[in-house]
Amino acid sequence: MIAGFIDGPLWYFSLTVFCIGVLWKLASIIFGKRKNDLSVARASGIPGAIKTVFSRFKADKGMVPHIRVQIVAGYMFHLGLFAVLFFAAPHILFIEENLFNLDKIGINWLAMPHWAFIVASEFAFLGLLMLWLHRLMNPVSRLISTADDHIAAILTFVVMLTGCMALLEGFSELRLLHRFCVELFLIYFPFSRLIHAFTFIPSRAFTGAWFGRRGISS
Amino acid sequence: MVEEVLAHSDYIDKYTRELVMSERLERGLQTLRAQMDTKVKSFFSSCVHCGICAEACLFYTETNDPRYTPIYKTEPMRKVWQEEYTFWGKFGKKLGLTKSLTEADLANWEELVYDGCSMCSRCSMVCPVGIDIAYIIRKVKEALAASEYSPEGLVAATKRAVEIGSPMGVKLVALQAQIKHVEADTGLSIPMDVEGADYLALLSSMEIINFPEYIEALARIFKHAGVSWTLCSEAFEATNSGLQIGNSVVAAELVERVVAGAYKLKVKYVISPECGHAFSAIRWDGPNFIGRAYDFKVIHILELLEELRNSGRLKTSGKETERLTFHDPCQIVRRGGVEAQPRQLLKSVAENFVEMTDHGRMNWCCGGGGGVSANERAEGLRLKAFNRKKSQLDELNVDTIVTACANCRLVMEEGLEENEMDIPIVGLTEVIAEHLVED
Amino acid sequence: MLINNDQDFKKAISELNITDQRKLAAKFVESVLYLNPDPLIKNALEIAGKKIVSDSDKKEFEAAYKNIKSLAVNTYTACGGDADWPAQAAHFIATATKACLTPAERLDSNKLAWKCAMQLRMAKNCEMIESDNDVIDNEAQNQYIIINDFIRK
Amino acid sequence: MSNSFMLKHSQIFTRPIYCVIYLLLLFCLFLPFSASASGPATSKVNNPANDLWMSVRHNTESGKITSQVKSLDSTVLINSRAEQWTWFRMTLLIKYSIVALVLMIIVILLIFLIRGKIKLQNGLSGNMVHRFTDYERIIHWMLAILFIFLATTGLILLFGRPLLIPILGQEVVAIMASASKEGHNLFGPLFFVSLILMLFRFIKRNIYERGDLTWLLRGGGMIGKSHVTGGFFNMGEKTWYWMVILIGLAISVSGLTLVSPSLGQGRLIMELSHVIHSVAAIILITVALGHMYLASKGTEGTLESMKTGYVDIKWAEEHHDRWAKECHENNKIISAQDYARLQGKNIPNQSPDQSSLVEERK
Repeated sequence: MIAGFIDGPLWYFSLTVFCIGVLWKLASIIFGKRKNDLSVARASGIPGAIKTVFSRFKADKGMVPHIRVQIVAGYMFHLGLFAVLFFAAPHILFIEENLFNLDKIGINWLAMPHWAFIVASEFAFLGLLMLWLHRLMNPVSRLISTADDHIAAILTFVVMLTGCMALLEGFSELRLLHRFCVELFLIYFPFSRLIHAFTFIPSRAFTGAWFGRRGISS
Repeated sequence: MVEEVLAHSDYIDKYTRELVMSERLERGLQTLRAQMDTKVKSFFSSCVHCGICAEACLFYTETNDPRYTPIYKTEPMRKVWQEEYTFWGKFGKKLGLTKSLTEADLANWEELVYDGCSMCSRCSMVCPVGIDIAYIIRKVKEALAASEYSPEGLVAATKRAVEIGSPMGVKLVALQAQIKHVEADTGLSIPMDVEGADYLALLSSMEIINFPEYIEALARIFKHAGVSWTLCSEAFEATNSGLQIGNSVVAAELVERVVAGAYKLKVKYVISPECGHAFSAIRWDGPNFIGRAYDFKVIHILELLEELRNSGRLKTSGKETERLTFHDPCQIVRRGGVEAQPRQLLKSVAENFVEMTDHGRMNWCCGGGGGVSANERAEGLRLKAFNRKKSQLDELNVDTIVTACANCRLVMEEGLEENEMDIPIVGLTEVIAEHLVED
Repeated sequence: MLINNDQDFKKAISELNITDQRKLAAKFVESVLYLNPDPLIKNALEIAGKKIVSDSDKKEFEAAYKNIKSLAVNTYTACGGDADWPAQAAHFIATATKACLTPAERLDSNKLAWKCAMQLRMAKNCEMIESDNDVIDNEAQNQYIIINDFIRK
Repeated sequence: MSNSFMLKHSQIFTRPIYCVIYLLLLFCLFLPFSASASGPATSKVNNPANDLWMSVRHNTESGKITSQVKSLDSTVLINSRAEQWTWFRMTLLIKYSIVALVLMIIVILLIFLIRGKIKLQNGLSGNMVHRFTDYERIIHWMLAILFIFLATTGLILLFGRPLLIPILGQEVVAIMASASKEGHNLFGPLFFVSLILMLFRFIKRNIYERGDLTWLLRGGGMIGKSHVTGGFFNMGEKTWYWMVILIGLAISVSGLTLVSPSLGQGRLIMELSHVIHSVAAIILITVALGHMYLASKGTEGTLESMKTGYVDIKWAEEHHDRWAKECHENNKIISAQDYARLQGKNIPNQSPDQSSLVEERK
């Protein structure tokens, strides 16, 4: 009964909340009101915007010694999670079954080998743990962190943890637990810190454009 | 003791809970709401509170006080955003869980925003999710100013700027006197209110009072290059206290004066002086303050000089032999986009020019920008923040520092004095003037 | 020939050795000393005149330079501060005095008398601004006279 | 991991029986040939079944037994050691683990009741010294979190059968076991990584030196009220550090051997690894309980060092006098107010004084 609910209604509900939430957020940012700059631009803002969307993946050289933990842990977590999320065999299988047939729409989506999957998740776990501890240990991030930051971190951790606990795929209960956490995650996503996974693009673009039209590379 | 400290802040909270709906708070809130544009929303929803911006801020690196973390300075606005523009915020407010913005917050953030931020916007350069933090802090300033939580120094300066026309109370007669002096020394005539000149030169009070050499340098360079220029008796002040204190109305008024002057004299260009924030104010923010585009171009003196040099109208001879470096004024390089010109100019007259480790768009502020130097209360903090510049200079051990902002210049001289360092600081325009080919 | 313009003035100064430049600069300052009664200035000027022979002289000189330097820096009108012209005049006197104590090893010491003279002219100027009278009593002329009979000796 | 081994093992118990029958048939088939091959038959007649059984049981003469499965230990038809191992795993280990853990808890309770919270003789001053950087604290807590997670899952696997099944029932425990096993396997390597990080970060300060012994004799200040001497780390902390590192490494290596059965190690290695893994783990868990108590509730002002990275100078003087002396000499002590500022609890509208707060910048 509960299983049916988690696999059925709740899944579709959470998926809808997630999709609509994210789209709504992005739309409201992109089409929302903002003054246009009346000063004479040195250059068009668009190249600057595009440049900055990518340039901020790399930290400034002078900064690196002071933010090593954030950089290393940050990349470990995000890359690890990304790999696990999109290239783990079970996940691809799940997409095939529940969302759309990839071969039909002509996508040749390869799952990564099991060992790679394990390594990726190890990275993700280590990174997330480090980032969260840094949040607690570093006076700066401790001061500026809000409940949301911690909830988001813990929720993500739980999702990953239940996922790896269900690895054996021997018990449907474990799969259901994992799926249930994912659903909570999806529902929480658009209303929380987690949305940064999408909004970082417009944010970088805005700033990049602002600096770009003044002829400054950011 | 720590407990006492905590007790103190608790006390402040309690004390303010009674006057939460006070007039000042209301004005602050309204100003914050009014400025809540989609950029700000995007920025706040992107911020993951990683704290990286702290490492880019000299007020944090030199004090290690987490409260000086750039993004933390935007807290008043974040609170309003959280409470009125996010699902959980609204939800929590219904249940009375969220801690709303209090007047105590405004009172406490005055020190953080006016004393602990020079608007250098280095933080905006390093944010991994690309938040333009300075952009938000500027808005918070607006709210603090509206709710009258601004340092006296700046308030007084702003008053003078509106009433006398100069934040430092420089009247026209003073300028005229300086001009007479320069004319007597150089034998050149300094054009005043010349209709139809190409360029209208603006000055900052600092230059009129402390560094009249700048005026002389202008006169000699423009004579040499045959530039048709003029000063305007009704609009000679370039600085904009409205921008520094965060009052767009005043800022607009001050810009209007320049626009009127430029219109009256029918000039094609307005020259922003070396002063840093004056350039942002007149070049970039001006049109947005007054809500319309200019019918003239604004150019920074360094841009003009480099143009003249490239077009061969500005010829220099001889080179400085001493080891010298260039301090980028934040508002000119990072928020103004004038990065290459000063370097090319300097190289043309100096053979031993060295860069600091972080320079150009990633330079470190002198600590006195954004009105910090006009705010006596902030002096202790400002001198502490100067340690950043000090360590940069210690690495280089240069004979001379060249810069292009009277304020940076003065702030650094004080900083050097405090640290018993003896390095002369000169303005780039003067250096160029000293090397003009005599004809 | 008599010096009556800045080109010659500058040239003449550059031909002097540093000790003479100090002496000259000190004379320049003395002529407008009334603009800054601070005893530090007087003391500095005396030291500027002296020849440095012993270590104690050297120490004395450095101390004087240090004091005058901090005096000069601390009397600046801060950005956004209200302009007080008499104070500003006093400030320029201080910077002028600082100039004439510029240590020999400093590269810009070869034109210290010129720097000093410039500062003094600004000081006079501030006085003029305060008094609001239009007749400009030109310090330059005054300085030409001083340098002329300085060279004559 | 021990569980994964259990699964393999249960199969091993069943398989040999078929092998034996199969081989017996083979034996009968090839009998005539072998007879002829043996040439003129010797008068001495012995029962060949003996040899066979000997070989099957102990596999003494290698090559005597062949198997079509060409892999390690594939000719081991009956692993007699396994019975000893099972006995160790199901009886000894469980029994003594419980004893050890319960004993430790009792000891802690006793210390708590008799000695109570070990207070600082002259109380807290509020003036602090910096002890651990952010990174050091991150490593510590990472190791701690992983350890607790691994300990819990490990104990679930160990005590599942005798303790949990009676309470929660087979199904639930089966799920828990499966989950624990997967979690345990995945987090194991992370523990190893953070152990290495800890090894390198703290080793310098944990070399034993003169004066450490006296500390030991004083029972780390628990015996008597007199003061005990110590450097940055005192004897107790150093010993704990080396226990964590050495036992931790033993656990990690044996654990990694167990999660990767196809590295060419035979049953013997696997069994040994399991024994080492479980015994070492139980020891570390037991001692860790003590550490947790002493470092938090046990002694006044200790937890602070792993929370904010700062400790009260009075605390330093009492537990690490030699280090405290250094702090005094290099005036590393910061006022309560500066400390509050470093924690972002500044008194509003007060610009910082000129004291060196930049001390601990990494």
